[in-house]
Amino acid sequence: MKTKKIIYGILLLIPLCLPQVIDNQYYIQGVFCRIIIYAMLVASLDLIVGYIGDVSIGHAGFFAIGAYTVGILTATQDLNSDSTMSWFPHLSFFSALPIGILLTAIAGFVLGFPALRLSGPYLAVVTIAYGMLIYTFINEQEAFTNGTKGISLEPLQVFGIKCSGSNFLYVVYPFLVLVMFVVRNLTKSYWGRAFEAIKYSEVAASMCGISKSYYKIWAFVISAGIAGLAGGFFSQLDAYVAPNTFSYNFSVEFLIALIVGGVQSILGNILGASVMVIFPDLFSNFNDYRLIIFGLSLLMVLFFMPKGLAGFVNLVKKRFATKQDSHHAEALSKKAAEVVLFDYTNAKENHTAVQITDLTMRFGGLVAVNELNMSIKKGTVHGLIGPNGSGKSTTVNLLTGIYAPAGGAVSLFGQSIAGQSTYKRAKLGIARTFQNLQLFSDMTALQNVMVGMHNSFQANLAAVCFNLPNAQREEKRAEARAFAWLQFVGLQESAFTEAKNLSYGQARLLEIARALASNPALLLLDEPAAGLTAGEIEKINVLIRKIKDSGVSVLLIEHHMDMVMAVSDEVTVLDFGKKIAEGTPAQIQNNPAVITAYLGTHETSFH
Amino acid sequence: MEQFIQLLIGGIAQGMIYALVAFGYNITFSTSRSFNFSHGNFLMLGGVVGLILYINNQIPFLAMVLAVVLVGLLMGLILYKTSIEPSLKSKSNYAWILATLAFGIILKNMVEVFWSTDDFRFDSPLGNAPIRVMDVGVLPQEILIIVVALCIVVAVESFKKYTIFGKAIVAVSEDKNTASLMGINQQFVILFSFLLSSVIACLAGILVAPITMVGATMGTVLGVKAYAVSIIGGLESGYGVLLGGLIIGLSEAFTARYISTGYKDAPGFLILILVLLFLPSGIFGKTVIKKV
Amino acid sequence: MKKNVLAKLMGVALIIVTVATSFRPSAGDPIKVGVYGPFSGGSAPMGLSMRNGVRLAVSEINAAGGVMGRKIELVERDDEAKNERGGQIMQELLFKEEVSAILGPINTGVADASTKYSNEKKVPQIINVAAGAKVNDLFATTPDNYIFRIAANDYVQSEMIVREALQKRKFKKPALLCDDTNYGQGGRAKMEAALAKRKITPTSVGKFKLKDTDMTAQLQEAKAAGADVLLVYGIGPELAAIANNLEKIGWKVPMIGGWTLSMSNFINNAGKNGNGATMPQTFIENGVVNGKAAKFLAAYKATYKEKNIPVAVAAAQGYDSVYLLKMAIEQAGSTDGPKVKAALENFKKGYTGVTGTYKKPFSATDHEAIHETNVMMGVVKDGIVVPPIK
Amino acid sequence: MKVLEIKDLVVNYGKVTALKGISLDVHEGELVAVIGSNGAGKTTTMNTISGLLSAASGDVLLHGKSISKIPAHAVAALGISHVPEGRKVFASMSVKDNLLLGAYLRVRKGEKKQVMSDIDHIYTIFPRLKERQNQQSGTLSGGEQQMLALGRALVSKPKLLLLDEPSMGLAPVIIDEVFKLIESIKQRGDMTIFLVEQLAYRALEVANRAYVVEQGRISLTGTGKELITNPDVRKAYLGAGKS
Repeated sequence: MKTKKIIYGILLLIPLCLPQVIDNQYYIQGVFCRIIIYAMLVASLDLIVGYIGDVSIGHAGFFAIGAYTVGILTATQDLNSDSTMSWFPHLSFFSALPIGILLTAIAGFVLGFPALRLSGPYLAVVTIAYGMLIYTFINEQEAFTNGTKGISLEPLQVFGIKCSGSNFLYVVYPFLVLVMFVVRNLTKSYWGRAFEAIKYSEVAASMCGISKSYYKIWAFVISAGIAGLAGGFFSQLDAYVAPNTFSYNFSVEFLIALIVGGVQSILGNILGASVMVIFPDLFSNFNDYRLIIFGLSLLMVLFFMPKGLAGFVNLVKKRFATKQDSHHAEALSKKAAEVVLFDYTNAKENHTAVQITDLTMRFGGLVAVNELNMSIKKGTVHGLIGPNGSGKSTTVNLLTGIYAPAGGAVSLFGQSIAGQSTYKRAKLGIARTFQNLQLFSDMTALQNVMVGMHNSFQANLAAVCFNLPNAQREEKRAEARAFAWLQFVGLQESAFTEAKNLSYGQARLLEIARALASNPALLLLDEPAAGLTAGEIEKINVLIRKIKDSGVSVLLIEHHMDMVMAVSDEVTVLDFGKKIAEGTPAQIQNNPAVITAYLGTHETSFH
Repeated sequence: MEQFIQLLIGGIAQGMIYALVAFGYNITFSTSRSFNFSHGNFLMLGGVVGLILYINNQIPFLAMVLAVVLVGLLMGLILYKTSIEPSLKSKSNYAWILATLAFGIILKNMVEVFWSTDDFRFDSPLGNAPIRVMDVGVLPQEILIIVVALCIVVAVESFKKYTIFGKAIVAVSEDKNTASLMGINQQFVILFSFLLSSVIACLAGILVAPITMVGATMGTVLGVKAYAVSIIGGLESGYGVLLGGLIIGLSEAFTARYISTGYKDAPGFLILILVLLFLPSGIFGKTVIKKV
Repeated sequence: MKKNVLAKLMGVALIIVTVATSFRPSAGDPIKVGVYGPFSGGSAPMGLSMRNGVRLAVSEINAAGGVMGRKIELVERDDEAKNERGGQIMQELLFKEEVSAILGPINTGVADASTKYSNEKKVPQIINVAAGAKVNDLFATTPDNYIFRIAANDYVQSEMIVREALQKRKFKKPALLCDDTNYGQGGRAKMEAALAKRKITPTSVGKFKLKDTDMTAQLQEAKAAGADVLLVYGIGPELAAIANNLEKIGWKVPMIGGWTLSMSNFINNAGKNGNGATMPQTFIENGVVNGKAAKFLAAYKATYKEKNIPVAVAAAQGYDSVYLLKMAIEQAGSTDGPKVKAALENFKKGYTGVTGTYKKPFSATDHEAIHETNVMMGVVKDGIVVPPIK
Repeated sequence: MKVLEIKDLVVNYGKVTALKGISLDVHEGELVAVIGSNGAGKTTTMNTISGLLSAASGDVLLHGKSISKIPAHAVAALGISHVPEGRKVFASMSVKDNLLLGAYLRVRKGEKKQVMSDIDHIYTIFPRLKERQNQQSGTLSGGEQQMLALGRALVSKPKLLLLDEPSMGLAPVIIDEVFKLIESIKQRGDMTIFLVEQLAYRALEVANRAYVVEQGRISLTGTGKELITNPDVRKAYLGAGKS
């Protein structure tokens, strides 16, 4: 491992030798540096588009704020003698750059708020509007920006050494490595998993304790910050900034670059940026037909490489990945042997895990849950059954805070949880599975479980971004623990399989493992056996008993009566949102009201 | 006062142009959850074809309109077959965005290479002399734009409301599967919506041509502004585009006159952001409750 | 763990090296001259007319045996009117194609983003359209200045516009209306300065964006401020929108503005509403007097089959820029940058071109070929630009 | 004569095998019910017949001809009308428009007049729909929506009527009404009916024959009367229990 790191370290240094090998400013500064700067911007866009899943067509705006902040702060009067600018702070490049990043990050923070409520084409148009507003502001604030005429800058010098031309590479390249290092660490950490979890399923993410607002806004702040950094360097590329560069079209081009390169991939970001820079020159021999050919190539990429250029490369890479995974699994299983599961601290001395009082929920005129009273005893399995549409799932959604009740109260271990948002209830010890699977489909089984462990992570953002030892240790511990959970449900063989490639039965088990990983005191299982074979159902029965024996209280919603009857200590039956029966499984099976609800008419009427 | 009315009429005309283009997004989004990001370039093509036939080759106006409709149908079909259908099948969420953008790049540059990069005058069939009432001048074409835009929106909305095929379109936008249980071919409905949207774009091209002039870049800005307009009104609300168009058109006209010409676009975009903060699906949009 | 990033970076590096080695600069007989400008997009009519002018001159020169027996080879690049493309293209032309001289561009922003590269590499560049680009201003920071221009710059134009409006036609209350590009706003600033010199402030200063078609608001503002003349700076299509909107709101006010009022897309699109628009011109297609210009016009129309040159000024300046370069190379006896620059600064022979006769177009301190004496005012009359009625 | 025949039908829902080889047949003029608890595969069967889902293997035959590769809208054109689970009325459209869409294919064929009188006939069966004919159907009560869904299917004059869980989410009184109606449609005798229902006894009361599905397989079959008294039916729903 160590030697590998050294080899890679040396490889990373190679681009710095390029100016010696290719002594040509065009390739080094005109092409390579440009790719580097654009790649940073594409990577920042990737955080939003690839990881968060929102389309932004306004990143040119962030880029502009970075470029202009550095431009204004470093400009000299000499080069802008005929300008309308009245303020020349004459800062050095490297003191202006952090200010640019900061201002851009603030702009990202502002855009984060609409992003919480909007999605798809609605959010996309807001990003366009946002970019246009930034553009207009820069264009009009002539006293600061010299308006449309732009700002000419001195060639970059650091400690008196000329850093323009090919030397510019020495300045920007380390930052590319830094940005990619940070983006990689971030996206591979619990932060990145939180981003992706929100993208696949906001509800499932919040049930894992992830606050959508917090992570989404941070994603916009970080993305904007990186765009600002890239913009700062861009101002030095041609040592000239003018507003018309940062147009709507520029944002669109970066979006194209990202999709063509392939989302969620650093390689994709770099390839996309390269396409953007190299393509026009590559095709310049086609002269006026150049853009037609460009458009056709885009369509080709789309149809033959739907995951972009990087997706294509990854297909090749995957063939080598299997062996590594098995090594990794071996190492993890050794560590997992020492893990103690079920060490939760949430359970308090109380005989009632959940107390539901007069709970009511209405949808329009429909009363989905009607003055429900019910309690779940600590350490028991409580079945909740009823015909379709009787209000079972609504009850679960009320318990988890996805819906706000019209009336009534819910308390958890004697403590009221009314008004708490879903992710906070998750922190208090509620976990659930979903009737319609809500797995994070492009993540591996192991990663899915690690999302479930979200609340156990403590490393701060800086530690995560720079992969500091505490973050590394934490990640490794979490990995081992997640592996132990997979072993618990019997999925250790599939630890590195993407969730979407699991069989249905495995996926059901994975949902249970993910829910357990948050160390819940109360586990809500919403139809865990739906669609499973008899053998698979038996596995789940065994699991539920094991979970119960460990002291976790379970609320089980299920249609497979064999299963409900086999594992429940107590069963509540709902019909039309009302409790129609409650008791032991045997009592329920012979309850006439239950039979009517299920089979239509009272059985005895035919005898 | 005359100034005010003059601005009002100009703003309304501009707004109706936006609304008509926006309507094209609206039609396809409701049936397919996707739209043509290069809609503005379809408008441009309509304008260019109209110019070549009507101005350069002097064919009768109505014959030209018919030809433009045919071009719209053809382009809609090509777009659907090369970009939309494959993208809707592909698993990527971004495929349709990239595909329609690429299609637009190709279209625009074909026009530049094989026709011209220049902007050309398109004489209004109603003449270029403004009608003057009091001190307010109105171009006949502006009145035509307002009338035709309203007519097209009302006609299409009525078509959706009163004809059986129109109702089928509404049914597909509401629930594809159930619609197909009624015997409605949803693929055909989606294709139809793209054809209709393309035809409207091409017609809009000849309609706005006397005001905007005709050239390869005539649709770009319109396309983006109209996107904003369709969102303000609510992407799934037909008549919403009219209100959205008025909001943007009038805010531009009055900002330019009474605040600053440089900030002309800003209030429209601010309104857009504010509207969406409070009404995330636009003014007339339906908010869908997602069931877990 | 870092290997993914690393492998990827290496891959990119490799690609670049391969690309780099596959494009060896071709050494050989022809003299390579770079031409860049917008050949697609909204500014393309200017770029294409300029390129046509340049191509015409080059084909004439090559047909006549070239320069010092060497043919001229053009390397054409489309900058799409994007500043950042300009910077990249200029580096490509200079360092990859290793051209001996550069002609263009059209857009002021593109020029300001890219001219520093020719200065650094000491390759002469003749700007043949961009009126707002810095040329003589560059002496302040780059005493060894390789940038020349054959186009009426904003100072010249503004001064002539203002003089025409205030002195010749005795207007008192000018209103300014300029587009929000580099070009328009540069003109706006220079016109304001020229007015200030005469102790006049404009009654209103309006702005419009490219592709704007409704100028009612801006014109109403100017009208309300009591303006008696409109000084405009923009390009053809939007200027035509101004003329048409004037007609719409029923305000008869004369328009005086930059040379772009002679673009065919202004004249055609404004129609009769464009009549009377007055602008400084280096070349008037319909007022051609000297033989060279007549020959140029005939050749241009024969070669490109165009009824009217879309942007005649750009074509003429493009044409002349090639001949100026040719003469300088011949005088220097070399394509060596500094030598050509020296020759440009000190022409032994005068040059009679399409845009006029230059005894000594440039000097060591003045890289502007065109001064007020080379420029005349043109007036739009029924679809063509004519010299002013004497 | 067999109207509908299903042979060894296997259907995968993504990775779930929802149907694991189902065979059944429906004869002309019969009312055949499929009963079973939730998640047993009833709706999947229905959706595969009408072409909303495609089969992994096996076949669906209508009058002896395979329809398993035909898209839903074309299946509808063959005279199959499917009242989907959860009613699925077009909520934003009026009651009248919903009925009209039910007869979409007939209207396109130019039978508009005939359709209008058929709609009037539907109104005589469901007077409440007539009262609300211009109301948005999303604002109807659950029972009214079920009536509408039934009416919408009837105006297409199907040869085969597929009813998917007509009782779902309805109050018992309304369920009575719905089943009375199904009974009367059956009595008319011009339609073959294939009914999927969770409320077993309700379905068995009206059915000529029935199949019980459990976990994607048919576990029992017989006439409606036979199955009503069969204790295994109850087991299929409430489980064997510990007792």
